[in-house]
Amino acid sequence: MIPLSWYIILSAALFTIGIVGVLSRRNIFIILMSMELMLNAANINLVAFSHYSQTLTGQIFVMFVITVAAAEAAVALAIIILLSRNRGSIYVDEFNIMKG
Amino acid sequence: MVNQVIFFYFAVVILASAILTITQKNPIHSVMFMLLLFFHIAGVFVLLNAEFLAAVQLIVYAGAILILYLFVVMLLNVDRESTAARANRFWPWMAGFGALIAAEVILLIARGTFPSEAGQQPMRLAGSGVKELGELLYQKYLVPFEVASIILLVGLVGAVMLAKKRASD
Amino acid sequence: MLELKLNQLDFPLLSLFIFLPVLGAFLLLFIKNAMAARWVALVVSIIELGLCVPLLLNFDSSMAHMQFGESIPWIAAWNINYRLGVDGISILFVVLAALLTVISIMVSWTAIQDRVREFMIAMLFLEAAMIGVFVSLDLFLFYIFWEAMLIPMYLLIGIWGGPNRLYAAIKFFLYTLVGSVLMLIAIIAVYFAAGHTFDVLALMNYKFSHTFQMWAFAAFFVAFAVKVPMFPVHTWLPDAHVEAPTAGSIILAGILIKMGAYGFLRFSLPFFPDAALAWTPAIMVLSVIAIIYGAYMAFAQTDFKKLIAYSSVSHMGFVTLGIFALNLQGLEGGILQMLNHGVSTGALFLAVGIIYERTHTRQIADYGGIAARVPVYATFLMIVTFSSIGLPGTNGFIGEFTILLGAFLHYKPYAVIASLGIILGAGYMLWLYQRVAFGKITNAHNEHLADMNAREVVAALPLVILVFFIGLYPNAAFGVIHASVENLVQHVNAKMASAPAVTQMLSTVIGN
Amino acid sequence: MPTLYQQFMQSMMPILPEAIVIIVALTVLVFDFFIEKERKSLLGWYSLAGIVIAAYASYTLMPMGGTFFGGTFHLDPFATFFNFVFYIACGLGILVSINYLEVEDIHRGEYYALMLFATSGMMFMASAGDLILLYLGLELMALSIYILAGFMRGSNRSNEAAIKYLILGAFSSGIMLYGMSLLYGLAGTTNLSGILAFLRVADLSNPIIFLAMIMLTVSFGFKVAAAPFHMWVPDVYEGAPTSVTAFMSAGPKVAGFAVLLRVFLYTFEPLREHSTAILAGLAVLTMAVGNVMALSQTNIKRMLAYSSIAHAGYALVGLAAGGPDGAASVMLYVLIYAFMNMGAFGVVIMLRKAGERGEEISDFAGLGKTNKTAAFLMLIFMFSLTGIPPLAGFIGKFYIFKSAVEAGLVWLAVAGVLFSAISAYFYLRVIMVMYMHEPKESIELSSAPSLALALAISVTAVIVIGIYPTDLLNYARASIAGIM
Amino acid sequence: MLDMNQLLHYVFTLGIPVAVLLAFILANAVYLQLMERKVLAHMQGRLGPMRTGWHGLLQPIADSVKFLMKEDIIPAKADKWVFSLAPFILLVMAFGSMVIIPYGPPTDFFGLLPKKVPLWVSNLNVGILFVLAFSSVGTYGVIMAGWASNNKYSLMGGFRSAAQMISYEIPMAFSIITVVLMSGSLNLSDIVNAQTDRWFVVALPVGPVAFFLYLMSGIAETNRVPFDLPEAESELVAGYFTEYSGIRFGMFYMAEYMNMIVVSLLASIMFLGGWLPVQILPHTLGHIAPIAFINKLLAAIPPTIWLLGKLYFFIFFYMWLRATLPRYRYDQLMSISWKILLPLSLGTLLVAAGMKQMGWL
Repeated sequence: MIPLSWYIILSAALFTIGIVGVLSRRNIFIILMSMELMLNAANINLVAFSHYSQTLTGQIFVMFVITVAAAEAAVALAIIILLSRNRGSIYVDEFNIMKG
Repeated sequence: MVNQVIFFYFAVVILASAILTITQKNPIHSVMFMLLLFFHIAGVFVLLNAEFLAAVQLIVYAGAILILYLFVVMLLNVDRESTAARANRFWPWMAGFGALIAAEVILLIARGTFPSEAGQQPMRLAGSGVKELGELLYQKYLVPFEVASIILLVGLVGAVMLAKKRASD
Repeated sequence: MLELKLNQLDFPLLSLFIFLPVLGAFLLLFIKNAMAARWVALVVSIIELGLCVPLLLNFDSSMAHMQFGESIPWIAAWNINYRLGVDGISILFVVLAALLTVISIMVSWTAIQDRVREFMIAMLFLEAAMIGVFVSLDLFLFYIFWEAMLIPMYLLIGIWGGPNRLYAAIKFFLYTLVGSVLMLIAIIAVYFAAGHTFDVLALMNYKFSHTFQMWAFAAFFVAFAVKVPMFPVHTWLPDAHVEAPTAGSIILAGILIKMGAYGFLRFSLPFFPDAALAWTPAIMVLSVIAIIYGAYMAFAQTDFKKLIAYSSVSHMGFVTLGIFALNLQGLEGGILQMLNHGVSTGALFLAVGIIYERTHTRQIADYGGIAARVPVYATFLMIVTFSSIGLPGTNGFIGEFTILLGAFLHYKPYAVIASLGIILGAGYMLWLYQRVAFGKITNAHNEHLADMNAREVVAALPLVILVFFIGLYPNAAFGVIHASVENLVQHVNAKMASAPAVTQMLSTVIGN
Repeated sequence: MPTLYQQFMQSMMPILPEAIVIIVALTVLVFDFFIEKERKSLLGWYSLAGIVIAAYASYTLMPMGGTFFGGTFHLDPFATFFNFVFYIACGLGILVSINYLEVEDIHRGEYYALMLFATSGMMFMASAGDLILLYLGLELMALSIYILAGFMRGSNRSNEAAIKYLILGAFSSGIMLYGMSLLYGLAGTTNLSGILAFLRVADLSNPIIFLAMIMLTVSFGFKVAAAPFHMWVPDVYEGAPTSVTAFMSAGPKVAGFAVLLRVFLYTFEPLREHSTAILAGLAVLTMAVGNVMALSQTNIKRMLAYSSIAHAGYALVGLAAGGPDGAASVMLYVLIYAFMNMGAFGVVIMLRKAGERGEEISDFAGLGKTNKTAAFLMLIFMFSLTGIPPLAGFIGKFYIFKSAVEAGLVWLAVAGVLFSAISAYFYLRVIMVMYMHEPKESIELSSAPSLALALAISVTAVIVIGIYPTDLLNYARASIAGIM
Repeated sequence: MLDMNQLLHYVFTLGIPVAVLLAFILANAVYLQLMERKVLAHMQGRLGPMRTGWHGLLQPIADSVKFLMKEDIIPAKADKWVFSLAPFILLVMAFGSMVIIPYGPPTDFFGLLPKKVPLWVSNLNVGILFVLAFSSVGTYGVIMAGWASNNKYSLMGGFRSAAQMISYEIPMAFSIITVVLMSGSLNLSDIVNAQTDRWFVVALPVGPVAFFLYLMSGIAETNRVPFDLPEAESELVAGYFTEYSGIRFGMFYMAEYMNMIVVSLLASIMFLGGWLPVQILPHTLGHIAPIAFINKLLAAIPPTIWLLGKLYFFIFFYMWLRATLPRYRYDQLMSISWKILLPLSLGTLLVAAGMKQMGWL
C-alpha cells in the first residue's frame, strides 16, 4: 500500500522540474517538453486522487488533459515550423523583434 | 511492499529522466528521455489501477504527441545546436527558484492534509473502470467531451493552416 | 434647512439651460460653413443669455431654498437622480457663465480661423457643462459636469492655444484630474456614510462623524483648491491662461476657477463644517500666501496674460479668505468677489485678446503709449484696471472691502496682511496700465493700431456696465445672495454647535 | 411520447447558443472551400449572422435557468450576461476584421471559424460549473487565439506573437491544471459547487487550499494580463494582426474575468479574506505597471496593450471588492471596456493601409484635420478609456471604485483613481497628436461598411451607456444575483 | 523482506511464461525467414536455400551465427546512443505486444499440470489498447534509427516509415474499435469468447470490412509489400536500417517478423475467432451426424494449435502478397490511408455503433 503523499511529492517534484525547464532553457522544443512535464505532474496527481477518493473524475480529467496537450503540441509545432522557416531560429531569446 | 519497491523504481526513473529531459543539449535526446518518462508514468498509472489511462498515455502521449515533437525536431535539425548556449543567462536563478518552489510545495503538502488520505481504501473497480469511465464521459461529461473534440479540430485546422506551404508564399 | 422648492415656472428651465447649448452643438455638426457656424453658436449663446431673464425675474430672493427645482430618477440602482435647482449662491454664476460665453464667442469671431466649427462646438459644450456644475443638486451629476468640462477646455487650450499649448493643456488637464479623482472617492465615501444618497440637500442635513469629515474635507479640498487655484497647486493656471485662446482665458478666469470656490460653498462647508473649522487656519494661511505671492509674482511678469493670471491667483486668495472667514460678511464678500473677478478678469483677458489679435504679442514691453492711437481701447482698459484694483465706485471695491470686513471679525492678522495685497494689486495694475497705455510709442508696429471695432465694443460693453452697476449698486447682487448665505452661515453654525468639542474649538477661534 | 430525436434536442437545449456558434464555425470551414478569394468577406457576414442568431438563442433561453449535464454546465443569468459580452466582442471583432484581412491579404475562412471557436470556448468558460469544462473552454479559446495571433504567416512579428502567447499561455494553464488537481484532491470533486461545499466545512488552515488558490490566481492572472504575469501582453498585442489584437483585448480577458468571478466570488467564497488581500495586491500592481509602462510607448498597439493591463487592474479592484456589487461592477466594466477598446482598435485599423504601418502614435499626427470623423471617434474612445464623464468608461470606473469603497477598500480606490489620472497622460497624448500636431503627409484611410458599422456601434454604446447606464446596470446586478 | 511465496508466485506467473514466449519468438523469427525465402522461391519456380541442412533447414542457424559474428559497425558521424538504442526499442515494443496476447484458454496440458495455467503472461483488461500503444511506440525505433544513422537515405526511410506507421495506425485503431464494439470488451480473451457463435469476420455487414481494413493497415504497419516503401531498395537502399550491420541488423529483421506475428495473431484473435476451432454450420446443420463428427474432430484439436494455424495462415498470406504485388508509390500509399481507409473505417465504426444501438449486432 503506497501512501497518497508519495504520489503527490513525486508529482510536485516533477512539476517543479517542468517549471525550471520552462524558465531556464532557450531551446523552444525543450521548453515545450517541460510544459508536458508540468501537465504530466498534474496528471499523476489527478489519477492518484482519483484512486484514493474513489471517484473517476480525475481519470476523466486526465483524458481531457492529454487531448488538449495533443492539440496544443500540434499548434505549437506548426508555429515553430513557421518561425524557423521565417527566422531560422529555435531559441526563444532570439524572438525579440518587439521591444519596449 | 513489492508495490512500494515498484513505485520507488518508477519515481526514481521518472525524476531522473525528467531532469535529463530538461538538461540535454540535443532535443532528440530529450525526447528519448521523455519517452522513458512517459513509460514510467504509464507504470504509475497501472499502479493506481488506471490501466486504461496508462494505455492512453502511451498511445496518445508517447505515440502521437512525442512523435510529433520528434518529427519537427528532426525536420528543423538546427546545426548550431552544438555551439549555442543551452540555457538562458538566468538559469542558475531559475534553478534556484525552482528548488525553492519545490521545497515550498513539498513542505506545504507535508503540512496539509487531503481528506482521502484519512484511512480510505483505494478504489477497486472491475474491468479497470473502463465501463464506468465511459458512462461518466458520455453522460456527465458530455459537454466537455464535445468541447474536447472541437479543441482537436481547432488544433488540426490551426496546424494545417499555419504550417502548410502555399503557392502564395 | 434647505429644501428643493418645486419649479415655480412649471417648466424645466434649468434643463433647457443645459441642453440648449448641447443641441446647438449637435446642430453645428451639420454645418460646414465657418461663418454660419459662428452665427449659430452666437445665436444659441444669446438665447441662452436670454433665458436668464425669466430665471432672474422669477427668482424669489427672499428665501434660501433651491428654486426652479427638477428631479427625475436617473440611475435608480445607485439612488442617483437628475436633480437641478438654483439658490442665491449659484444663480449669479449661471448668469455670469451665459454672459461670458456670449462674449467669448464674439471675441473669437475673427481670432479663430482654424476649425471654427469645432471651436464653437467646444464652446457650447463647455457652456453646458459649466452651467450644469452650478445647477446640479446631485453629487454624481455634479461630478459628471465637473469632469466633462475638462474635455472641451483641454481641446480649447490644446488646439487653439499659443505656441506652448501642448504643455499647458496637459498640465491643466492632469492637475485638475488628479484633484477631482480624489474628490470622486470622497463623493463615494460620502454616499455610503450618509446612507446611499448623492442628494446634495440631504447630505447637507446629514451629520458626518468628525474623522470622516476630516478626510472627506481634505479630498474635496484638493479638488477645489486645484481649481481655485490655491497657493501650492496654482502652477497650472499661468500656463493655461497664457496659452489659451482669448475665449478660453475668459472662460477659464471668469467661470472655471470660480467653480473651486463654489465647491467650497456648496459642498465643503455645509457637509463638513467641523472639518472646515479645523482646517480654517491652514486655509487662511494659504489664502494670504496666495494673495501676497500672486501679487508679488504679478510684479515680476513681462507677459501681459501671465500678469493677469498671477493677479487672479491673488484675487482668488481673497475669495478663499472671505469664504473661510465663515461669517456672513466674509461669505457674501467672497461670492461677490468671485462675481467681480469673473467680470473684471474676463474683461482684462478680453482686452488682452483684442490687442493681441492686432499685434500678436503679449509682451508688455512691446506696447507703450498706445493710448493716443486707440483711445476707446485705452478707456476700456482703464476701467477694467480700476475694477481690478478695487477703486471705489467699481465692483472690485465692494467685494474686497466686504471680505476684509468679514476677515477682520475673526482673523485680524490675516486681514491686515491681506489688505497689503490690495496695495500691491493697485501697484502692479497701475504700473501695467502705465507701461501699456502711456508714454511714447516705443514699438513701430503700434503706430497704426486700429481701435476697437463695433463688435468688440458690443462684447466689452456688458462687462463695463456690470463693473459700474455692481460698484454703485451692490445691493442688487447682495439681495440675491443674502438669504442663501445667511442660511448657509446658520446652517453651518448649527451643525457645528451640535458637537460640544467643536463648539469649544469655535469659541477659542473666535476668542482669538 | 417524445421521440429519441426530441429527447436529444430537449437535453441539448441549454447549450443551444454554444452549439449554434460551433455549427456556424464548422460550416464556415466547409464553405471556405467553395468561396473564391475575392468574396471571403461573405464568410465574415455569415459568421456575424451566426453570432446574432446565437445571441437571439441566448435571449430566448434566458427564462430557462439551471444546472445541466450533471452539474458541469450552468445556464444562469451570470453566464448569459457574459455570453452577450462575448457576442459583442466577437461581432465587433468580425466587423473590424473583414476589411483588415483584405488589406493585409490574409483573408481566409479559417479566421472566422477560429474566432467563433474562441467565442464558444469563452462561452463554455462562463457557463462552466466544473473545473473540467472550465479547463477545456479555456483551452479551446486559448488555442484558437494562438493560431489567430500567428495568422499572418509571413510576418515575423506575428509568428513571434503567436509563440510567445502560446508558451506563456500553456505555461499558465499548466500551473492552473496543477492547482485544479490539488483542488480535486482536496474536495474529491471537480464540481464548483462541490468544492464550495467542501470549503464551507473544511479546515481552512490547510495550506494546500491556499496553494491551490494561489496557483489558480497565477494562471488566471496570466489570462487577464494582471501584473506580474503580464510580460506577454505587449509583445503579443503588438505582433498579432491588429484585428486579432482587438478581439484578444476584449474576448479572452473578459472570459478570464468571468471565470475569476465565478471561482473567487462563488467557489472560494469561504476564503474571502485571503483572496481579497491577494486580489487587491494584484490590482494595485497591475494598475501601476499598466499605467506607468504605457506612458513611454510610441506604438499605439503597445500602448493599448499596457492600457489593457491597466484596465485589468481596475477590474481586479472590483473583484477584490467582492460581493454582489463588486461582481456587478466588474461585469459592467468589462462590457464597457469591450466596446471602447474595440472602438479604439477599430480606428487603429482604419489607419492601416497596405504598405503603411499606421501603428506608431506619430502616424496619427494631424488626423484631426485630415479625417475629422476618425479623429473624433478616437477622441471619444480615448476619453472614455481615461474615464472622463459623460462617457461609458467613467460609469464603469465609478462603479468599480464605488464597490471598492463600499467594501472598505478605500485605499485601493484611491490608488485606482490616482492611476487612472496618470493614464490620462498617455490617452491624451493620442488626442494631442491627432489634433495638435500637423499632419505629416496625407493619410488615406481605409474604410469599409463593416468597419464603419463596428465603430458606429462602439461609439453609440460608449456614449449611450455613459449617459444612461441604468438598464444595463440593473441587468448586471440582476445577473449576479443568481450566483451570489 | 520479500515474501518467499510472493516471489515464487512472480516466478511462475511472469518468469516461466516470458521464457517460453521468448523461446517461441526466437524460433519463429529465425525460421519465418527461411519460410519466406522458401515460399517466395517456390512461387517463383525456384527452390530457395538448399545447401545448409535438408532443404536448407539449418540455413537460419547459419544466418544467425553470421549476424552474431559480424562486426557491429557504428558510423562515425552517427549519434551513438540513439543508434544503438533504436533496434532495441523496436524489439521491445514488439515483444511487449506479444506479452499481452493470450495464446489460448487456461489449460492443464491434458492433465500434466495439477491445475489450469493461463496461456498468457498478462491478461490485461484493456489489453488491446496496450497492443495499440506498443505498436505506436514502435515508430520511435524506426524514426530514431533513420535519424541517428546520419544518412539521408536512412532519414528519408525513417520519416517515411514513421509517417506511414502513424497514418495507418488510425484506420487500424478504428477497425479495432469496431471489433471492441462488437465484442463489448477490450480484453482479448473476451473478444475471442465473444466469437463463439460467429466469427467477427463473417459478422455482416461490418465484420468483413473491418477485417479488410485491419489487414491492410496491419500490412502497412509492418512495412510489408505492397507497402514496404521505407525500405524501398530501388530508392532508399535499405531505408532506415541502411547503416546497420551485424546483430543490430538482425534485430531489425527479428522485429519485423515479430511484428508480423503480432499483427497476424491479432487478426486471428479479433476476426477469426482466435483459438476457437472451425465449425461447419454448427447452428443450422450441425446436428447431422457426419457434420457433427467432423465438428467434433475439429474441436478436438487443441485451441493453441488452432491459433497457431491461423497465425501461420496469415504469415503465409503476407508472403504470398510479397510474391504477387508490386510496390505502391509513396503518395499513393498516404492517400490510400487518409482518403480511403480512414473514411471507410469511420463509416464502418458508425454503422457498427448504429447497429449495436439497435441490437442488430
